[in-house]
Amino acid sequence: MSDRLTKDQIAAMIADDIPTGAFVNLGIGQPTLVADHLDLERGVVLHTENGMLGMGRAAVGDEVDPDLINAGKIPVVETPGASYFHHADSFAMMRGGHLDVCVLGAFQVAVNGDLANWHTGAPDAIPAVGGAMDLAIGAKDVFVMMTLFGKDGASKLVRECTYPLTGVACVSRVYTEHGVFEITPAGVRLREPYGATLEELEDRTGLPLR
Amino acid sequence: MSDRLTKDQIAAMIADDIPTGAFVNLGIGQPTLVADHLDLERGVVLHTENGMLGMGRAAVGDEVDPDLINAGKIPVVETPGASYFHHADSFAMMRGGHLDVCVLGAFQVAVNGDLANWHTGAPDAIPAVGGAMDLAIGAKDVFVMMTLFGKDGASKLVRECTYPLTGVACVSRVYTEHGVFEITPAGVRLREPYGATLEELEDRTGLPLR
Amino acid sequence: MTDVLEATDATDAAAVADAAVADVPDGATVLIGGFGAAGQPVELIDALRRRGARDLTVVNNNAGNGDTGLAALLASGAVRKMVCSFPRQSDSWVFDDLYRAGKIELEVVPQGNLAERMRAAGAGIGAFFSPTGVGTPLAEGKEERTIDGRRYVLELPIRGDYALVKAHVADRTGNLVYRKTARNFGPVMATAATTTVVQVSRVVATGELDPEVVVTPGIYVDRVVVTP
Amino acid sequence: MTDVLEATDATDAAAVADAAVADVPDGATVLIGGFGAAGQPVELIDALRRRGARDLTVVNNNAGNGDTGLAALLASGAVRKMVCSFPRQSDSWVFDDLYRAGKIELEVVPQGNLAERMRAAGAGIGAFFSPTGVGTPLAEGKEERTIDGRRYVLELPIRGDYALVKAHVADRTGNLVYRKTARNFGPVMATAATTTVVQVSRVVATGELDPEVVVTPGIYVDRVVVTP
Repeated sequence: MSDRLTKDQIAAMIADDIPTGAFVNLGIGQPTLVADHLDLERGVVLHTENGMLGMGRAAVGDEVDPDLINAGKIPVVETPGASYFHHADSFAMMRGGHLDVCVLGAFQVAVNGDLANWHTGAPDAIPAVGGAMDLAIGAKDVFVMMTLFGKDGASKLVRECTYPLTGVACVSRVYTEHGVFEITPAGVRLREPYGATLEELEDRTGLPLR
Repeated sequence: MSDRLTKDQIAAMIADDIPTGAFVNLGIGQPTLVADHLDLERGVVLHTENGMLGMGRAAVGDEVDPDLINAGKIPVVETPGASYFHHADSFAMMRGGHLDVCVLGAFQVAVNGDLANWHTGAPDAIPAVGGAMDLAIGAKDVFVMMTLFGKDGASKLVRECTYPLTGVACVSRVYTEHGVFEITPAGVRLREPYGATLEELEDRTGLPLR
Repeated sequence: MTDVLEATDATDAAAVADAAVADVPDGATVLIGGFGAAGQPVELIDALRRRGARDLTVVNNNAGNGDTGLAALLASGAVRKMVCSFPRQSDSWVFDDLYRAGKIELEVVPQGNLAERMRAAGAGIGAFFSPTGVGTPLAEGKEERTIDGRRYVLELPIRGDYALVKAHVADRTGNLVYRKTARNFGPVMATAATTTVVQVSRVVATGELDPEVVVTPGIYVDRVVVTP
Repeated sequence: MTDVLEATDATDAAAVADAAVADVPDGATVLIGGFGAAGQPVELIDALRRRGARDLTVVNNNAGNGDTGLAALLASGAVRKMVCSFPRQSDSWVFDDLYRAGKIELEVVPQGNLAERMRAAGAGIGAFFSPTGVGTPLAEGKEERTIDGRRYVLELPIRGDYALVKAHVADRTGNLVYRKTARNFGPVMATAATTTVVQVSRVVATGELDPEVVVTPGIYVDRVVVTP
């Protein structure tokens, strides 16, 4: 059996699954790793919610321009063919279903595709959602990149989310250290297990995985 | 008593009443005459529904550009400070109440400000509304420019419109050959009569005019 | 991904335009840009006419002028229904005759609602309350609601299977800029259709359009036809 | 009509900014542009803080960073309520402390709904059905409706008494262009407020901006503050 996947391997796997010429939004945090693995020849175009298509890599040195940042407020560069637009247009693009793929982190994903990634439900937490709910319902395919198990060992792929939802039945695939889980109407299907057998993962998640 | 006003005198009176620096939309037909009387020094900016602020006069000779037309599809010129935008933005500007004044023609105006200017109600007429309904509810002040009496002698200022409505309670003033009628919550007020006495006009319109 | 189809001469231009609309099926809803002649994608409309698809629903501000472009498409019998704000014009005889003969359906929509309903389709808005048309025959049968003391009617999105749009210059990524008031419905329609086909007079290399001035980003553009 | 207020040096810049916000009353709703620091109109925010108005409702994507700009305005006690999508950041300690002390109200709005609600205010839309937030705590208490098989919640416009926006260049008519992702909420907020105040680094003569590239037409701009 293969080893568990590293973050970079997961990111590379997501990058491989992104179609040629797709318009893609990469969420804050781990999903930004995906950018490092995208083959530029395939013409994938990155969208950033703060009003840009054709976002490039992180800016370095003299390239840094405080007026050119990504959703994580990191300075970036522009690529040829880029365009700028205002926030209502940027989220219209998202909400209108024009993005092919978005990649998000998650606290929990349910077997029906429900996503929880904005709030732990802790009573003293200051709620902050940003663009997560818009992305969750907007992109044609919502990929989640997360560890399958939390620090406490609990499965983050669940029968039903216990954390407050970000979106309902919106996730199509979950990329984890143990492989890619496809959310289908017939149930969750594990493409190929890494670092554990299908049976072990069924046991640890408590979920049937075809 | 002064004579009845000519169309040009009516247009000049409307132009006089347009505040300095106002953003104005002039409807198709007679209202376009108002443009000829606007004092350019006062910085009035003309909006055309097909996506432009800073519309200028009709184009002549080499100025004619098929890509630069007004709502009546007449070639026009642009003025310094002009801007172009798409149709959704153009009507957002209108509907959002950002225009100070629009000037429209009318079949009928009711004493409560109801406007009928798009359809005669004839059963065989092909309905066509254009931007009239958007203008009627959009501008801060809707001025109507029309003859007070139709060819059949019937008053076009009426207790209640019999033609299909364009907008409800939207007209603030009616400019006619007999003077300017102000639509107020307390009733219709004739500013100053031309070509007939107040009593004669009350008699012919069948309306109380303060 | 945007396909760029370039014509080398006028004959070729027709063939290229034909290819760009070759998959428009019978019964499609087609959004066609333009306000009168300004921004009307005549070459694409002619190609759609040659395509011979039937039972189309066409959305345009008007209903054709004279005997060319949209009027010729209507005359060909391709269109079952027009959705527009202003069909009746001095030179709309083709439409007028079809309408009076009961050969075409008409949905009249106030111009701003027409634009906003397509914008809603492109922006993923399920419906919106518009103040335009309240209390008029065009609001009959529509849900009305008073919000904050003002009356509104509920308007639904207008989606297209195809949009045919005329722009000025495209780059090879499909980014578009327009020219003066020929911009009109183009940018909105481009967002509201499953497949957007654009005719331009010039295409430039990716990177040659200033990102600050792009009006329609390439994400909305499926095919660009360059007609010299 | 747009008033253009030009500063000659840094001291004068503060005085000019002060004049531009001098009439913001207690209890006003103020839309403030920017996404993090990009597009944040710092000089106008500082002037608003010096103005000393109280009980403000402030709409911004975030809730201040560090100790300057919006964070300083919050620290001054001027703000009764924040409406934003993402208050909690690594450097939002000013807001965090006020919130935990119960000294400030918070309305969290998904970022796209925030932008669209302001767009609705500017565009005269009474309300709209958005798919964003359906089935989540942020949709609780909101009207839900299924349209064409999809679930939506009804969202209401957010109007401002004032908008404070940072743009790049203005002309003397108030037409604006922005710079890169600093554009963000500026163009939408400019349409949604009764009085829009804009800070720019440069003003040019009317006619010097290409009419094709104007992002915010002057009709939306009441005051331009030029800060060198």
